[in-house]
This record gives sequence, C-alpha cells and structure tokens, in this order.
Amino acid sequence: MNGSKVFWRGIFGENPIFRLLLGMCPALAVSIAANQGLGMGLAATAVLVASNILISLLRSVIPDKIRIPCFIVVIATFVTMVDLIMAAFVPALHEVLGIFIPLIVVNCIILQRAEAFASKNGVWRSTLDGLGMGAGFTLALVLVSSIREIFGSGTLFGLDIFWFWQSFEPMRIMVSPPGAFIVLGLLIGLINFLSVRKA
Amino acid sequence: MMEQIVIIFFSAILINNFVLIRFLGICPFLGISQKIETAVGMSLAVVFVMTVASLATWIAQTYLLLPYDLVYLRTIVFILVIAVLVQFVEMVMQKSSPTLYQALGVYLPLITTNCAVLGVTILNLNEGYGLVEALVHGFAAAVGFGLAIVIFAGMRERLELAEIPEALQGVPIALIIAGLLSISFFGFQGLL
Amino acid sequence: MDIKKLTVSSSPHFHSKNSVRRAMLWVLAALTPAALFAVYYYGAYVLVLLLAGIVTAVACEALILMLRKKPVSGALDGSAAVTGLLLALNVPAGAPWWLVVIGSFLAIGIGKQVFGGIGHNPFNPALAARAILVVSWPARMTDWVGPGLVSAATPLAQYRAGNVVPSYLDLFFGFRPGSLGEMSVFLLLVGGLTLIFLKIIDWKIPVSFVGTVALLTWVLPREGQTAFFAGDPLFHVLSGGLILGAFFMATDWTTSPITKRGRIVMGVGAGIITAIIRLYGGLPEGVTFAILIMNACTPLIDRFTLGKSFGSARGAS
Amino acid sequence: MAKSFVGGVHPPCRKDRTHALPIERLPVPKTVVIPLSQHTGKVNAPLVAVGDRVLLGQKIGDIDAPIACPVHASVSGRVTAVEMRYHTNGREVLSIVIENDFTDELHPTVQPKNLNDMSAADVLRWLREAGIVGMGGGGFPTHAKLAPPPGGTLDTVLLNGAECEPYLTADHRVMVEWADDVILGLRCLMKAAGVKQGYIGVEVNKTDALTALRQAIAPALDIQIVPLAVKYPQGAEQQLIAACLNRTVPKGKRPVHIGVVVNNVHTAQAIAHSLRTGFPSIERVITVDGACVERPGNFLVRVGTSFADILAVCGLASEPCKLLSGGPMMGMAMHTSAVPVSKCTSGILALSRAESPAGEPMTCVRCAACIDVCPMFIYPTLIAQYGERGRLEEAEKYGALVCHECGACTYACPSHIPLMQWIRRAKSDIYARRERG
Repeated sequence: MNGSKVFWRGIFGENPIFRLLLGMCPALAVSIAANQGLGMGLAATAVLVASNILISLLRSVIPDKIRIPCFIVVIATFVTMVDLIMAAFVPALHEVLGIFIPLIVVNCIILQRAEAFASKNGVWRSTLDGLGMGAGFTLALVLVSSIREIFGSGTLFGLDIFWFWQSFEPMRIMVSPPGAFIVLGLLIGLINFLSVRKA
Repeated sequence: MMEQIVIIFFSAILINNFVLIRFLGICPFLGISQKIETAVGMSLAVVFVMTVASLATWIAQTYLLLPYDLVYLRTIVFILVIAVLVQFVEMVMQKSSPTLYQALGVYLPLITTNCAVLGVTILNLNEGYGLVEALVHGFAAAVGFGLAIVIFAGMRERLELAEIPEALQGVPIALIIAGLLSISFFGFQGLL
Repeated sequence: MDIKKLTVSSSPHFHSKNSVRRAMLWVLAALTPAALFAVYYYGAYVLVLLLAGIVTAVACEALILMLRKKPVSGALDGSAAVTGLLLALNVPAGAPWWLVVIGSFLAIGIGKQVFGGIGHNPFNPALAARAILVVSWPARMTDWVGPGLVSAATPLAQYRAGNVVPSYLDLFFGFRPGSLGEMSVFLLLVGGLTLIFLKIIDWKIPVSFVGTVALLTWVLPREGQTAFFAGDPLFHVLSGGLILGAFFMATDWTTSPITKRGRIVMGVGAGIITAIIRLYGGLPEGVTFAILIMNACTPLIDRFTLGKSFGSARGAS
Repeated sequence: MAKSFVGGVHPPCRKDRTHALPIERLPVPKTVVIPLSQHTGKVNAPLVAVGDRVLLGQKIGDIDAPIACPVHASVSGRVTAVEMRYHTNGREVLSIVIENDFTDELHPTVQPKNLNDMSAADVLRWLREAGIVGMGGGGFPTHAKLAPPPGGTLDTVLLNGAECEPYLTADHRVMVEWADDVILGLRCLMKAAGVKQGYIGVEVNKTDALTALRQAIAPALDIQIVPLAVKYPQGAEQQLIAACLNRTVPKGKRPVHIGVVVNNVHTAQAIAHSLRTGFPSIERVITVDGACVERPGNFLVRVGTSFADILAVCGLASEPCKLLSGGPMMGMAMHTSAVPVSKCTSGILALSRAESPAGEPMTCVRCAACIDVCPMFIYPTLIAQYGERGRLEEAEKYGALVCHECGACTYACPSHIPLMQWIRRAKSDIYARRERG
C-alpha cells in the first residue's frame, strides 16, 4: 500500500466513525455545534499523529508483553499536553469540551491505530496514517455536529443560516443527547446504504 | 449529607445516566449488548471496577497528586491506576469464575479503555466529591450503565427477529434505539 | 360431480374473523368519540390536526414501504392510521399543523419503519414521536388552550401550582384543557371498555396501570409535603393522559409484554413511574415517558415472566 | 356449571345441519380398500394374497408387536390387489383391495362374547383380536392404552364425548342412539383396566346425548357424566382430564402416568357392539358435511369405503375447495377423493372456499392471541419465529415439544400466520437433530 492510500483510506474507506465504528463517545457527546466537532477532531488528530510517530519510533524498544500500558502512557502524555495547551490558548473551547479532552486517552481510535498500525510500520507511514485517520475523524465529527447545529440551533459555526426564514423553529432534540444517537445512527445507515449501492 | 448522597445516587442512575445522557461507555454499550447474560456480566464487572477506581483515584488524588502538586499528571496517573485495577479484576475472575471469564474475557481489557471508568474518576474530581460521595457516585454511575446496557440487550435480543432494513442493521439501529431510550429517560429530568 | 382441484394445506382449516386490520379499525372507532369531543370543545381547527396526523402517517408508511420494496397495501392495514391519530391526540389544541405533520412523520419513520415496520418497533411509535416533539419544541407542546383557543393551564399544572382545579365531574366528562385526546375520560372509557370487551386489548395493563397510579398518588405525599395517605387519587386518575395512555397506548400489541404476568408488571411499572414523575418530577405529566420506559423493558419483562407450559406446574388447571 | 380448561377458542360449531339426523346405513360399495395401518404403531403384514377369497370379519392383516392392532375384511369377496394406496394420513400405505361379492358371508370367528366369562386379561386379548383402536382420530390401539404404566395402577377410565370439532356430530349421534352400548363399552373398559370409576365428558351443547347417557346409567354410581363447556379443544386428552378430573398430565407424560385412560365414546360403542355381535371393528359412523355436500348426515359405513363412493351417495352441489378427513381444526386436507374410510375417520367435509378462507400471512404483531388461547400454555409465535430461523434451542425452550397440534393458535392469529405449520416443522427439526445426536 502506498503512502497516499494510507492517508486517504482514513477519510473514506476506513473512516473511524462511519466505517470502523470507533470513537463514538466524542462523536456523540461533543457534536452539538460544528466548532466543537472541529475542535475535538483537531485535538484528537494532534494526539493521534504525535502518538503514532512516537510509538512507531519506539516500536522496536517496547516489550511486546507490556505494549498496551506503554501505548496508554504515551497517549496519556500527549493528551495531557493537548489539554494544557488548549486550556491556555482556547479556554472557551476547552471549557465546552470539558471532560472529553482527557477522555481522548481512552478514545478507541488512537489505541487501535497504535496497536494495529504504528507498532508495525515506519514513521512516515505512521504519520500519514495518523493524519488520515485524524482527518477522517475530524470530518465525521464536523459532519455530525453541523447537522445537529443546523437543525438544532438554526446556525452553522455560530452563524445564523436561516436568515431567509425567520419563523424557523429549531428542533431542540438535535442538540440534546437523544438527537446525537439518532443522527449518528441514521448517518451511518445512510453511508452503509450508499456504499452498498456503489459496490 | 445523607440527602446529598441519595441525590447523587439517583441522579447518576436516572437523570445523568452515563450512557444515555453523558455518552460515557458507548463502546461497550454497543459492543457487549447482544445477549442479556453477557450484558449482566459486563455490568457487574464495570460496577466493581468503577467503584474501586473511584476509591483508588480519590486516594491517589488526595494523598499523591495534591500534596506533591502533581495535579497536571492526573490523566496519566488515573489511567494507570485503572489499568492495574482491571488487570487485577481479570486475574481474580479467571481464578474464581472461569465461565464468566470465558464470556467476558475478550471485553475485560476493554474496561481499561471504557471511558466511563476514566470519566467517573475525573467527574468525581471536577465535582469536588469527598470519599463517600465519590464511592457512591462511582457505584451509582456503574449501576446506571448496567441498567441501560441490560435494557438495551433485551431490546437487541428481540430485534434479532425483526426485519430491519439492511443498511441500518447493527450499529445504526443500535444507536437509534439508544436515542429513543435516551428520550425515555428524559422523563426523569428535574426529578431531584 | 368430479373433483378437479383440491387445496391441500396444513390444519387448521378454520380461521377466526380476527385480523390486524379489523382490530385497528376498532381502535380507530374506539378513539373517535374522544376525538370528536375535542373537535366539539375546541372547534373545527382540531379536525385539521387530526386529519394531518392520519394522512401524514399513512402517506409516510406507503412511501417508506415503496422505498423498501414491500407491498404498499400494508399502509392501509390501519396501524399507520392509528399511530397518526394517536399522535394527533397527544398534542395540545394550540399546536400548529406542521408539528403534527412532523410528529407523524417521525412516528412512522423513526418510531416504526427503521425497525422493519409493523410488529418490530420496540417503542410505541406515537409516543416516541411525541417525546421527540416535547423535547424539540417544548413551548409548542405545552401550548395548552381552552375553548376558543384561549391560553389555559392543564389541571395537572394547576395542581402543581397549588391552584384551583376543575371539579371531578368536569374532569370526567372532559371540560378542561389538555391534549386533544385525553380530555373526556368518560368517552375514553367507553372506547377502552369496548376494546376490552372485544378482546382487542387485555384489561390487565389498564387496570394495573391506573390502579398503581391511584394507589401511589393517594399514599405518597406530593413534593413539599410530608403527610402520607393524603393524596387525591381520583384527581390523578381523571386528569392528564392517564386514561388515554393506559387504555390505548400502553396496550399497544407490539410494544407490550406477551405474557399475562408481564402485562401486570408493565402496568404496575408504568404506574410507579407516572406517579413519581407527577409527584416529584420536573414535568407535570409522566405517562408518555413511563410507557416508553416500560416499552424498553418489555423484552426483559417477557423473559422474566415466562410461564411454565401445561403439566410443568402443579395445579395448572 | 359446565367444567372446562384454561385457554382455548370458540370456533363456530356448524353442527346444526347434521346433529339431529339419525344415523343412516350407507350402501356397501363394490370394492373396499383396507389399509394395513389404521392405528398408531407398527404396520400390519398382510395375511392374505391376491386371488384369495375372504369372509366378512376375517382377520386379513396382523403383526406381532406391542403397539399394533389387526385389521379385518369389511366385506366378503376376492382380494384383487395388495398394493400401496393413498391413505387419509396423506401417505401411501400397503392396503388390501377386496372385490365385494355382496354375500356378506360371515367368518367363523365372528362369535358373540360374554363379558362375565372373561378375565381382565381375556378382555385385553380379545380387544386386540377385535381390532379395536381409538376412533376419535388418534387410532391408538385400545388394548395397549389399557396396560398400566410400569410400577403404577390405573384408577379411572374417561370417555371422551366432547366432540369439540366443528361440523362433526358422529359421536353425538352414537351417544344419543346407542347410549346403552356406550355404557356397556365403558364397563368393559373398566373391567379390562381393573378400575372402579368411569367418567364420560360431554359438551353441554349435546343435551339429548347427556339425557340419553343419564338414562342409560341410572341408577349406577360407578359412572359419572360430566357436562363440559363448549370450547375447543375440549376433547384433547390433557384438557379433557383437566376439566373432568381436575388432574394434570405431567409434561412429556401420558395420561396412564396419573392412572387415567381416555377413550372415545365411539370406541366404547364399538367395543360393546363387538361384544354383543362378535363382529370385529369393520364399520363406523362418520359425519359428511360442508357447504358443498347436498345431503349431509351421519352415516354408518364399512371401513375401506372410499370418500368418492360416499360423496357420490351424498351428492356434491358444487366443487369443494378442500376435502377434509376429520374436523376443520385438526383434520387432514386430502388431495384426492380416492382414499378409504379407516377406523379413525370421524368425518368427511367438503368445504367451499368461503368456509375455509385463507388470509394472506403478515408479520407477527405480538398481540399474544396465540399465547392466550394455547391450552398448553406455550408460546406459539416465538416457536414459529425461532423455528423459522433454525434456532431450535429457543423453539424448544418456548415449548415446541409440548404442543399437541390443536391449531387454536393459528385459528386465533389476526396476522394469519400458519403457526401450526411452523411448530410442526420446528418439532420435526428438533427430533431430527436429536436423532443425529
């Protein structure tokens, strides 16, 4: 598999949320508004790329038996860094994402990529994999959160998009927990349907 | 005090249900809910791990991180504490109940990465809970997780007989059920 | 006479007149008096809401069946019409028509067809849709009005606020604000008892549901009070959507337990949740959520109330 | 107060066309076809060959097996074939075809018996020789039924006069016209079983039968008449025992395990007739009815008479959609009228399309009607759904093997699902898998 394939499959063929069905928690929890989805996606991408690089570098050093705890320590370290950086530079977003920033540690995608890819591949390919998966994750999050924001708040990235339809009454369920489940479920169903049709 | 503990307890189960309202522990919720038996087993394991994790992390926070001014390391420390705990539970279960171990063996390591566990420990901190409150919260949150996953497993067992459109089979329909279940729990909002 | 073509089939060769369609038509008929009362009480606009509910439901059902390449005639089996009517009966008279249309669409789409259509939905579609509407447009779904569409509060809300509530007689005959279908307890009982008499619904769910609510609202003190055995059970039974829910929605075939004991469990469980929400919850009414939660528990209830077959238990006869 | 059981359905009775018509003897046909298996158990071996002359009442098929019962010639004449012929069970069975010579020459074994001269063992032996099997439809050899279970004793003989199947009135007419024979047959069964107490359960819609039986037993105390509610399947063994005796047959066991033997009233009458006249079981009463039949009624016919011969006498007003052997709830649909009446054929029904409507099956809506009506308290729809998906453990868990195939579930199902058919398949799948180990 060449490098560009490694990158692109994370976005389409093996999109972590829509195809691999990993990392559902943030996709559900912090997708109320598009900017949250984007912020969360970028934070996770940063951790993913960094941990992929480091684990790929250390892959011959880490003993096989305790590799999972090692991965977790590596990931936790980067998460702590991202957490502190975000608290310093984007405090408002940090406040909104709250507990889900430290929880990137247990985001299945990152550990799964470490285990399935970075620990078996070189630095360059692991970086591409991290970037691809991160981009796929971010795109999926932005898609889900955009839908929720548009219907649930009538805005997109905070901009009023129903200016031509003043009597529009947003569907509040979209920005509440049940809406997250239902939107994500229908979206995955739609993507399944489209990919079956294509195949 | 007593009243607050009761509130924490019911709130964590019904109002701020970890799975349905807080979105914590979605992976096991979706992954280990095909059969009621495994859902019950998983719930019991999670109840144990979450209660003990609440205790262990509270101790770590109070006697390690705070005195030595290491609070910024809490994510790393907590996840390590949880990892060790899960390893321990796995060993105990393997010895005491091989059948349960066989059923849950695959999923036990997953408890480490169950965000409900790490989530409850961080929430305990954020809410500034004392030891008892943290324990009750950890226990109740896990019970809430168990309640949701067992109800959910029952519904999924029944849906095995349903003619679900192909594209929606599996995770999509599970998410839709979870959404409707989440709405059902909205009735409890404002209860306490 | 020479016999040329004989049909060979498995016994039995007899069939009762029961059919899903017949039952659904009876449910529609049983709901009609209460629906007409709403038209009489609030005015002709209500008719628009009711028709919007039914027509949207049937049209959506037909459309989705067509997309799923299933026989479209299934949309006329009456179940979609019942769902649409129940949804419309669960909105306040002040609701805009689009609310009912969206609700009906959600009921059939999210509530029913995603699970494979009739017989497979785990939640009562009308109630699931109503819950979505309540969460989505809370103000619209609590736009209670009196005759002439003047703003008014429901008896349960008045009770909460400690205000004067309508007399038992007014409550019984339905002269009070509320969702379209929940007002006339009298007419709902006429319809509900007819369905019980025709064995279309089982008495166990409504009786245990209403009984539990009556018992708990009598025994338990309401929020802010301490006296036990001082409640007003009759008021609680006659107000809100209890009778509509207990007779017409908790008894939904597909979403209620199939075991006899399970139906009692369902009724009691729904009663407990309703009473707790009404007495202590953030919402004045809890019937919708109570039934939805018991719908979710139905597979578990079925499983744990499974009876023994004939000859396994002593004294089975 | 009429006794009954829990569950069940109320199909329309449709007995008014025939219940008041006296039993009529039908002309004896030119040829009879005697299937060598008219009972539950091992198939008989033929005792005659093509070309042999047989006499009326002569034993023509028998086999040495614990559960088997011989068959006899129902006419005198010449054997023209010993070959496979369609039977009312829908399969081909080795049968003896006899060309009637219309002399009705009696076989020397046809001799009246005296009950007082016989011991219980004698009665059992004679019941077998006389070819007595359950005439209600099951066809279980009566002598085998009367054998007490290992380590147990019998205490009750129960006669089944419920006749809960719609249309059928043959048992009803037997009880009305031959009440004395029914009682005599019951006493004979009680003697063979060595029991002191007999019961006859009769549905209350047969008032004249109840009166006739009461008159026939008066003033004896050893026999009780039990009026039963009109409900289907009142005549099913377990339900009849539950209603009449308030006893429950344990799951997977037969009535003998609780000391009860159940026999049909027509069987009792046949025993008495055989005792008095010496004739083996070679004729029976059948109900012929259905909207397509011109002249419905109850007819005494020789075993081996083909459905076609009987329908020719009764006349068909229109072409039937279904031709049933037995009642509409448990009877078999025939694909041809060239099948013979056997000892356990209780009726011939030529049904029009309107009488036996076939609804389009749809999805189960979980209304639980099938569960509410099931007299065995099992879960028909779940058995059907799991059985259909090959999940036999679940099908068994929900009671597949408990089912005695009364068909009440299918009757009641508003979705028109052929539950009975699915349950039968689940049962045979479960048994097949057990056999494979």
